[in-house]
Amino acid sequence: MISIRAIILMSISTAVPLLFASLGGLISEKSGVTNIGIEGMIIFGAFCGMVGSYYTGSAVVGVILAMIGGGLLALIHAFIAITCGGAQAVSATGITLFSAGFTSYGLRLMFDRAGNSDTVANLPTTEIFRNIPVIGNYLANYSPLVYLSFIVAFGVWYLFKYTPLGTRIHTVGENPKVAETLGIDVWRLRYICVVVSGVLAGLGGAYLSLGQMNLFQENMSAGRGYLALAAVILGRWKPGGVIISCFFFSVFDALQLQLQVVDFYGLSPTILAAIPYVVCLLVLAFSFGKSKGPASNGKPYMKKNN
Amino acid sequence: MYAIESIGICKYFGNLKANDDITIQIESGTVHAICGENGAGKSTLMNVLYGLYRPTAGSVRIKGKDVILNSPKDAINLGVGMVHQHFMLINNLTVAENIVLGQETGTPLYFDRKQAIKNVEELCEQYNLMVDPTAKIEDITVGMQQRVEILKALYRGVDILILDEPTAVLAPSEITELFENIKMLVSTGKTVIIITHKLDEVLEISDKISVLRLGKLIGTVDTKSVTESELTKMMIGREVLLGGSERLDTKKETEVFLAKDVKLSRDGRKLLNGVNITVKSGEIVGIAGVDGNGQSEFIEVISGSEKKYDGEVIINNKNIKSMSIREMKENSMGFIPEDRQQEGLVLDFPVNYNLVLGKHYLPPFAKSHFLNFEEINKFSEKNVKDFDIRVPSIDAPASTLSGGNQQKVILARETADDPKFVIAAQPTRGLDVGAIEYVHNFLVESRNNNQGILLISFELDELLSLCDRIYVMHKGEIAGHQNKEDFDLDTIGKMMLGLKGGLDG
Amino acid sequence: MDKVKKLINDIKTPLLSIFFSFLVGATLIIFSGKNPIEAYAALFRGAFGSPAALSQTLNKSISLIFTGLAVSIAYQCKSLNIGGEGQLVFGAFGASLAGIFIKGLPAVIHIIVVLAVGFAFGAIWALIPAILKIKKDVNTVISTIMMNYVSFSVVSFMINTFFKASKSDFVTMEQVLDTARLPYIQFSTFRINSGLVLAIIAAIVLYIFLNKTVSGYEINAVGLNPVSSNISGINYKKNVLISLLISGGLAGLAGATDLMGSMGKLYDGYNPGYGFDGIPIALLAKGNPIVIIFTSLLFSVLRVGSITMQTSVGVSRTIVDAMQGVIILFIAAEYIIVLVVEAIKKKKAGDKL
Amino acid sequence: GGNESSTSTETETETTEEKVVIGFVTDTGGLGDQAFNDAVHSGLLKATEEFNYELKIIESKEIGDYADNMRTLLNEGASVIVVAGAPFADSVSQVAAEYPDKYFLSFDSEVDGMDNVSSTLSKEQEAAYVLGAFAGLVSETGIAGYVAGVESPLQERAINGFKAGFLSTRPDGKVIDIYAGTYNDVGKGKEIASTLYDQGADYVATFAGACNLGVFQAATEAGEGKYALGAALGQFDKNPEKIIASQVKTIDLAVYNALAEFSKGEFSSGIVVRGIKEGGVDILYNPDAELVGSIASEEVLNKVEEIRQQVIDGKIDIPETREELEALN
Ligand SMILES: Nc1ncnc2c1ncn2[C@@H]1O[C@H](COP(=O)(O)OP(=O)(O)OP(=O)(O)O)[C@@H](O)[C@H]1O
Ligand SMILES: Nc1ncnc2c1ncn2[C@@H]1O[C@H](COP(=O)(O)OP(=O)(O)OP(=O)(O)O)[C@@H](O)[C@H]1O
Ligand SMILES: [Mg+2]
Ligand SMILES: [Mg+2]
Repeated sequence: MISIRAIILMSISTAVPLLFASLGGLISEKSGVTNIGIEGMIIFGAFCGMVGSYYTGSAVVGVILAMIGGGLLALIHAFIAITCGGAQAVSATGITLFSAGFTSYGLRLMFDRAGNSDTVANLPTTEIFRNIPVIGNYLANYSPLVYLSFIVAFGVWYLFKYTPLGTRIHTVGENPKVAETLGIDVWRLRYICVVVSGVLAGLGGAYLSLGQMNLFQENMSAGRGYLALAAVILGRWKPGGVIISCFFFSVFDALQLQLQVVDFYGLSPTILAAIPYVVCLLVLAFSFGKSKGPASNGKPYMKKNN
Repeated sequence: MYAIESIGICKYFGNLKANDDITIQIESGTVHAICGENGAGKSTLMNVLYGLYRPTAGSVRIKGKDVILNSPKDAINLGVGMVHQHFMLINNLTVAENIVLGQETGTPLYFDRKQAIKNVEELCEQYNLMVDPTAKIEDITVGMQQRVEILKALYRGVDILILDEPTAVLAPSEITELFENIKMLVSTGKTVIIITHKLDEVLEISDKISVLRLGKLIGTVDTKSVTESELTKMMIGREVLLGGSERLDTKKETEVFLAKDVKLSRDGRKLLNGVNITVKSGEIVGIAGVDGNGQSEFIEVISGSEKKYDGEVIINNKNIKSMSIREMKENSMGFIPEDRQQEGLVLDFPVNYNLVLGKHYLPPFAKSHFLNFEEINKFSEKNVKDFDIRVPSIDAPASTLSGGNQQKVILARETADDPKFVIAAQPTRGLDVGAIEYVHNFLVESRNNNQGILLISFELDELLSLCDRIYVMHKGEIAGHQNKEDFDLDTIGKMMLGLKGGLDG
Repeated sequence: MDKVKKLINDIKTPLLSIFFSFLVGATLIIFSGKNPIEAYAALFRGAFGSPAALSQTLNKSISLIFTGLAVSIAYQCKSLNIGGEGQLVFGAFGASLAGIFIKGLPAVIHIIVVLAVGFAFGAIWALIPAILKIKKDVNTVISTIMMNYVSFSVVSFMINTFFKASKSDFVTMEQVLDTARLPYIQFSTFRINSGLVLAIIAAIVLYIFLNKTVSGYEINAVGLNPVSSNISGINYKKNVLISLLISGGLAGLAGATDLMGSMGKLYDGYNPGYGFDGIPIALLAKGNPIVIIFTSLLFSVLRVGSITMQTSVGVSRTIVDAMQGVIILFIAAEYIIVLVVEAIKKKKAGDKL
Repeated sequence: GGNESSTSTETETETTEEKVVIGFVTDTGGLGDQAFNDAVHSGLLKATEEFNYELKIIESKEIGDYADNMRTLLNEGASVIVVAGAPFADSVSQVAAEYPDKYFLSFDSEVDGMDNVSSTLSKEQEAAYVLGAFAGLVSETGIAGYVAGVESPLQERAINGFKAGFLSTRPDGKVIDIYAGTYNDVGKGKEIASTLYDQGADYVATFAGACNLGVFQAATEAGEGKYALGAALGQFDKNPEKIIASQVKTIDLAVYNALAEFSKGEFSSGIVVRGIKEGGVDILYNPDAELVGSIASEEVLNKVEEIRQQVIDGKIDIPETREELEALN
């Protein structure tokens, strides 16, 4: 029997890093700066989280450091993409390569070994939910970052649906020239969005090293950044769509594992593992309409007033 | 009292002096026109006044005070508003959202769209400029968008309004309306600066005129004291004659174009509703009409990029339905698209590449699949010379050319092999009089040469002076048709608005 | 003369970027208490120090050139092909089938056939993203990422289920026939795989294709302005399709030459990462096929040399990964380099006065 | 089968200063894989310290690099090359032929018939079987979980061994096995294990490289009565309270012993296949005897020992493939 409960429980926790990362990616892309460097920002966040927790013994400090780390990395991307008007795909590729190498190197410097760090203090579970009947135990077992990711998801949805800022970000991503003529500081807004995207990706990393685990493992982002990017596109650059897409990937991943449990038609686990990706391709192939991103996404905007 | 003054403004782009020591003082409560050729530096100067560009030297004075504009925000705060030559609107947002953008209603945490709609409605009421605040920009006409732009400025409480070529995309009736609005604004004490290439408009609307040439101020004159030809002389240093060169008698015997009952709908909307048009060799046939009445869609159909139409389009005796665009071009057709930058050129390609775009695969430009650069360059040099295209070199990207010169590249290319039939869509949009003169002469010469030309234009004057026959398009239908002998501005104007009364051809 | 000047101008930024990234790397090395000069000396010794080292470096660049070219041609048409890895694996799979099951051909013919099949399999794997892009305007980034995962699964499944050659724990297909192996060009310890010649030829052919032919012209036009191109009678769909198929095919060739040149048999779990390396390699070269030969070499120098740096100086080779990232960041930020160059110029001018 | 052991004496230039260099080429998992690379590394560290060798390591990025990496180390003066992982077979034979006077210790990959190569294989399924039997005896729920890495014959052997062992002591029980599809995604390991615990497993065995770390973390979060079973060298330090027993593969010892032999100037070439009997694999209990005692009675431990002995004596036919396992029931 396939356990629906298992699918739900698992898909929630695996969606979390994707949520953080893809919502970050969404914000950045909405403002007109593509960010295929999310993968690098996740791993960097995971590493910084571990470092913070290791040296202070406080997971909360770790999480904050992860956000700072992701944000700083994003700042580099922002500088190159916005101020220098550099090619964004190139910069992002550099970011990803750099952080993969840097975190591995840092790990070796810190612990004189490869692979994984020592265990560090991680975030406690959310005990306040423990006493809720029936589902209390399940809820309580999740890391607070799980709930934070839901809050962020809601926040991003709200941002774009209801706030002036959201509309301005949309404007900057659609046509920065328009924004500038309205007195909106294009560069500043883009900087903010890119850095926020790094901060969120860093949080996604912190979830990996301090929420889900209590250590840093080399390459522990394991392609989640690319999946997050895919979720942004699959979700058609709409907050709701992006959130659904994250769950789409996590649910289908949980489902393929459950299919292994029931030995689905004796299919090889290797084949089952491809299910989420095949389904994603099918969705893209059979969905109606075209999926267009923000009109000025990826195009550098050279400020006129200088 | 001056509303706004440019004091010795210089703006250099690298070595290019787009503005060179320009001093213009604009009196409060007047309409001040700025004229000049393409690339004379008009937009640049306006952008300086609006805080988009920082001047290389000189200063801006607003209401008597020297100001430093760090961004449009500063200008807006000082009561300056600008409607840009290319509309500054976000297509997938609503009218109301566009208008309040940057000064949103509600709180930072809540964008009160209802309030925005209400405010916009009030604003519309106040200035008698009607728009639907809930419509998306992409769904409204260009004229409407123009109005939204003006409302945007008014919403910000401007008292100095800069309009950069506001009439380039408007239909005559819309232009009349715009001018009424301008007069109304001035009567409420506002100051308007307007840029336009159409000298009759300048003379009609403005109080004073400043003329720029090659980045320098030639002079500022009272409108009452100049004539159109004097103005032209100031602008380009000579007189021009629009309407094309001498028209020869042509045979007009072969039918090069026939549209039979062409219908097109998209998303359930009927865009073309049975259009019938013919063009014969040796004539220029115009399509007049207010923007948004199906002209763009008709162009898409007959130029081959829209295939899902009903009816028949025959070009040079061939039904184009099953033809690719390439086959259509091989069938002796030239096409000058509406939007030269987006549709006509590959801006990042060098001029020589652009001059052979679409013919690059044919001999002599290509030999057994390889490009023949020698021939391409030879061809390019010749055309650059023949068409007087001003380029630094034929290897320079097309993006570095002025609008008029970009248009010449397209003209040269599309007519290089003397096609029997040419579609010319808005060929003079945004061009200065000098360039327009060139295009007009060119079109008439082609006609004299026995080519058939279908000219789509919003400029009624242009159509009247160039065409042998004019069809009027309204709501996707041909509302009427006139021959040169019978041309009557009034009737055509009525047909454009859908009022019956035109003679049917 | 002008061309030389232009070339110098073109490579100034990359060279300075490399220089700066070595500075950043040096800082990191100092952190680990090692001497950066020694470390870099070891890096270059490892990459060039002996005929064996040099041949290793050159051989390593073969697949990188192919994947770099793959990314480059798709990028000319404004699609970012992140799926090089999946196409490479699928291409290697095809090549392996052809290398094993097509028998009795003379070596030259067999090699050509196997290469062709590798190309075709890679192209097939790019076909789905191409169709999705043409028909549904689906961003190639997402479709190629998905196709990567699917490729790994499908090939692994095929090997395990139908083509498993041995009972050992290392699941592989049969060794391809000797006639399908790419020969080595050898002078004593200097051993160059003939795949290098193929890669360089591919780069030159692609350069000519993109810059001198009608198709290249069209691919560029579509990449720069699809609307104008279409209106001028250049078929958008056809060119997107062609560029993505060639891209996939080149990635497939990367897999095929790797298979035929180095291991000789395809194993389960083969995904060497060259497909991903192709992205920075192509971007670094600004898509110029000839320059890609050199950026590939740079990457293989770093990869190969870093091993010696690790074994003889004890500086972890992970630092080289970080440095690759930094080089690319500097390239992307050309602006900084320009600023620096200008500052230097100014200073020089000042000194002269 | 085993080969005759040929002996040879060290021929290195024994200048007083220069240490003998041992070269270690890891497989693509690299150091920190929580599996055989780490195990070999630990044995190497012990041996190099004791015998005053110098250790040089190359972490491979691709399988295609193996041969070149070995050559690089040999050119840098390595006398012995140590490698771990099945994919090394081809490259070791190739390089060993090029360097007939150097020695090669190959673990998990089968290289036959070369005088300068010793290759050590393991019967993972034996340890897995005994561990499964142990889990069957102590499980309250009758459900055990098993987290595997990437589909491969080795993984299949171990899974099937574990299942057979579990069913031998718990015929009505059930083992749920899931492939993570990766060896280095700790997060995924954790999620899979959490699912398994949630589905009723009270013991989750893991054999999935770095994913193991995630499984151990999941055991803690699953709370009381939920335990993990480790691998590699025992991994008890990774979660001392939750890992009760492990299926261990003592490559570290094998490495150490081989190098100890080498230090005496001896070298045994040929293939050695090591099961429990040969000390190559085994079940290992958490060093905290009290913890183990609180879970497994004396009786249980004796029973496990009995089964272990039967395995050693070759009395049990352990299935290696799914078909063999199914044929058993
Ligand atoms: N950002 C810029 N960088 C470089 N050159 C520029 C820039 N903006 C304008 N120019 C150049 O400055 C000159 C003046 O341009 P401007 O747009 O002000 O002309 P204009 O008078 O508005 O022309 P038009 O009638 O075509 O609108 C032109 O040669 C133009 O190419
Ligand atoms: N970097 C540049 N180099 C050369 N020419 C440029 C550059 N930027 C803009 N131009 C040219 O200058 C002109 C003015 O560009 P700008 O971006 O200021 O547009 P604008 O003022 O809003 O409108 P318009 O171009 O219609 O006057 C354009 O025709 C453009 O082709
Ligand atoms: Mg202008
Ligand atoms: Mg202009």
